[in-house]
Amino acid sequence: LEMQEVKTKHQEEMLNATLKSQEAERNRLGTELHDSVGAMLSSIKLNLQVTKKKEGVVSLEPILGHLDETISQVRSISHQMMPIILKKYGLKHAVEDLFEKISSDEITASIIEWGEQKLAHEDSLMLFRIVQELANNSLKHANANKIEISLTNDRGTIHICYRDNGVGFPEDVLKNSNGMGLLNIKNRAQAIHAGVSFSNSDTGGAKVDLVIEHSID
Amino acid sequence: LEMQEVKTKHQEEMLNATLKSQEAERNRLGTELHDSVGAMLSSIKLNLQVTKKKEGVVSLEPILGHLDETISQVRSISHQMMPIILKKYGLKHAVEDLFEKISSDEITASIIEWGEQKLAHEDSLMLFRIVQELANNSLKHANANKIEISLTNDRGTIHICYRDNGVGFPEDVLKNSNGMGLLNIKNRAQAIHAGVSFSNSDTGGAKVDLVIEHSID
Amino acid sequence: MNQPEKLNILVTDDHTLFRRGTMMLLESFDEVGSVGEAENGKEALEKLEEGSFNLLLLDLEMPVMDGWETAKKTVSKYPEVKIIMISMHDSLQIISDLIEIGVHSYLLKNADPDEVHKAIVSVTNNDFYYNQLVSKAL
Ligand SMILES: Nc1ncnc2c1ncn2[C@@H]1O[C@H](COP(=O)(O)OP(=O)(O)OP(=O)(O)O)[C@@H](O)[C@H]1O
Ligand SMILES: Nc1ncnc2c1ncn2[C@@H]1O[C@H](COP(=O)(O)OP(=O)(O)OP(=O)(O)O)[C@@H](O)[C@H]1O
Ligand SMILES: [K+]
Ligand SMILES: [Mg+2]
Ligand SMILES: [Mg+2]
Ligand SMILES: [Mg+2]
Repeated sequence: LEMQEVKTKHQEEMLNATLKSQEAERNRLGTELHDSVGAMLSSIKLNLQVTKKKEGVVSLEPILGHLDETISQVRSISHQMMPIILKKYGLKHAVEDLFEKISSDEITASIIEWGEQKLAHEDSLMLFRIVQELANNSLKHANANKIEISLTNDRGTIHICYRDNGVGFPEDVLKNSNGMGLLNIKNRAQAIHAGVSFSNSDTGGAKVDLVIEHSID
Repeated sequence: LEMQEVKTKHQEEMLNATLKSQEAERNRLGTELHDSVGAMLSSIKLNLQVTKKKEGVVSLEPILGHLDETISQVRSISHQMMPIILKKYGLKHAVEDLFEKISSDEITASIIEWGEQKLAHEDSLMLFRIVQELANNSLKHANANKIEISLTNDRGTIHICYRDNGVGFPEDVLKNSNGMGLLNIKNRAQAIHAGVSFSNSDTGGAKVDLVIEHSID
Repeated sequence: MNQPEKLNILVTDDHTLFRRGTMMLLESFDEVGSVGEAENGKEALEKLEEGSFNLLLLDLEMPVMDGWETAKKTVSKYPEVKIIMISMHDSLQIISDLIEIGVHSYLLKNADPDEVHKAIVSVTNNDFYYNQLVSKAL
């Protein structure tokens, strides 16, 4: 009985964490939209109006530049919210796309193996959200210059292995991972009945393993 | 033991529903941003480029009009995500603002009583999300022309009563409310330890009661 | 008759592009003398201290010190300075709150140049400029 009670309590905490992080995301994206996209658009309008009043030849170039910037902001926010590639082309391509976006002079993210899999869209979506947060974390905390991911399929059991070559998870995080990001990962894993474990690899660097048994195949 | 198991199972379902509805919201807002705001911006850009090439006096009016429309869209999406009024002025004013926005020739939404309360910001936010969904539902399903809400405080126990004068909840919904919207309401209520009940009032029309005991006061 | 004094306006907004655009617009008006800029409320109050500005165009959401606090401080320290809010927010609650604080007008960021012009003239001559939005909020 006690164990069940603990479980219920735990579930309650998970739910609270999810609701909280949803609000945090709304706040983050809403603020970006409002303050950044909204203000840019207002500026563009203002600049156009001022331009309109000017006599002689005026250049629309700067305004077009600002418009371009705004368009890419909107695109980036909407892609974060709705990974259209995932829907259209599946998990592998969505991860590829994400890795392309985060790769830079400082860090290379790559898929080193990707076996056959036929995950349901909902499962892919949850896994993609998990990889998104893992990649965010590597960029934010790891000080790594390499991120790697692999997916293998052993007779219907799917194993995803994510790792970076950074400083690794701190001891206390491994013991008691209470950050919102890691909690969210656990929630999402649980929702699709996937096992998840956090560790550091022998060579240092964070390592996260996900196992989904009996995936439709 | 069995009861606890049922409870755990129930919690699991709640968590799944929350994750699902978060993705549904991302999808809805992301699509709106992408298809609507993004498309508008691209067409504004195109128009500007054409304008640039034209000789003599050209009218920027249509472009300015499109910009205005896009700005309002961005404003409305961002306000849905991040109710700044709630943060700055509290629940009552946020509900007032929401009711103002949804009131029209067809429907009047009003606060008929609002007692003293000092809810924590997190609780107010969850309650506001609940009222948002209730109002959405009244607009979508009720065919009502009146929405009313009241908040009373009886020695620290807060009672919020929401009702419309529409067709009322269908029987099967009252028995087994499995819609995503209503599930979300239950989740949020649970997260802040509020009781929630759905019913139809004597005069017909949906009625939702929320009770929060021992609120900080 | 005396030539009316030119208006010296301080534009306060954290969004550089918008601030510069607004400044360009203001400079094109005949009534306007000089136009200054500030990135946030704190900077605005420092510039108001110089005493040369008679009108403040003020954004709502800014880091360091936001428009609410800046408006309050300006009203009490520099009562002779007229304040026009210029914001993305169209909520009546926010507008009436700011009018209560003592600002003289409230414009949306996508207001037409004509309206901006009307507002600065009207606020200078009549102490207020009520557009549709403000009237609705009151
Ligand atoms: N790849 C990583 N390398 C090293 N440390 C990490 C890595 N990922 C996470 N951590 C550590 O784990 C902690 C918890 O991560 P988590 O994602 O839960 O929170 P966060 O990233 O700090 O905040 P949030 O995700 O809510 O923005 C981090 O603060 C960091 O100390
Ligand atoms: N105010 C109301 N009046 C009458 N029926 C209602 C009202 N609110 C909800 N319902 C009924 O309850 C059902 C469940 O509502 P719920 O909010 O869970 O789902 P939905 O509104 O249909 O979809 P979603 O909220 O996911 O967009 C509705 O489909 C509708 O039949
Ligand atoms: K001038
Ligand atoms: Mg994180
Ligand atoms: Mg609904
Ligand atoms: Mg600002």
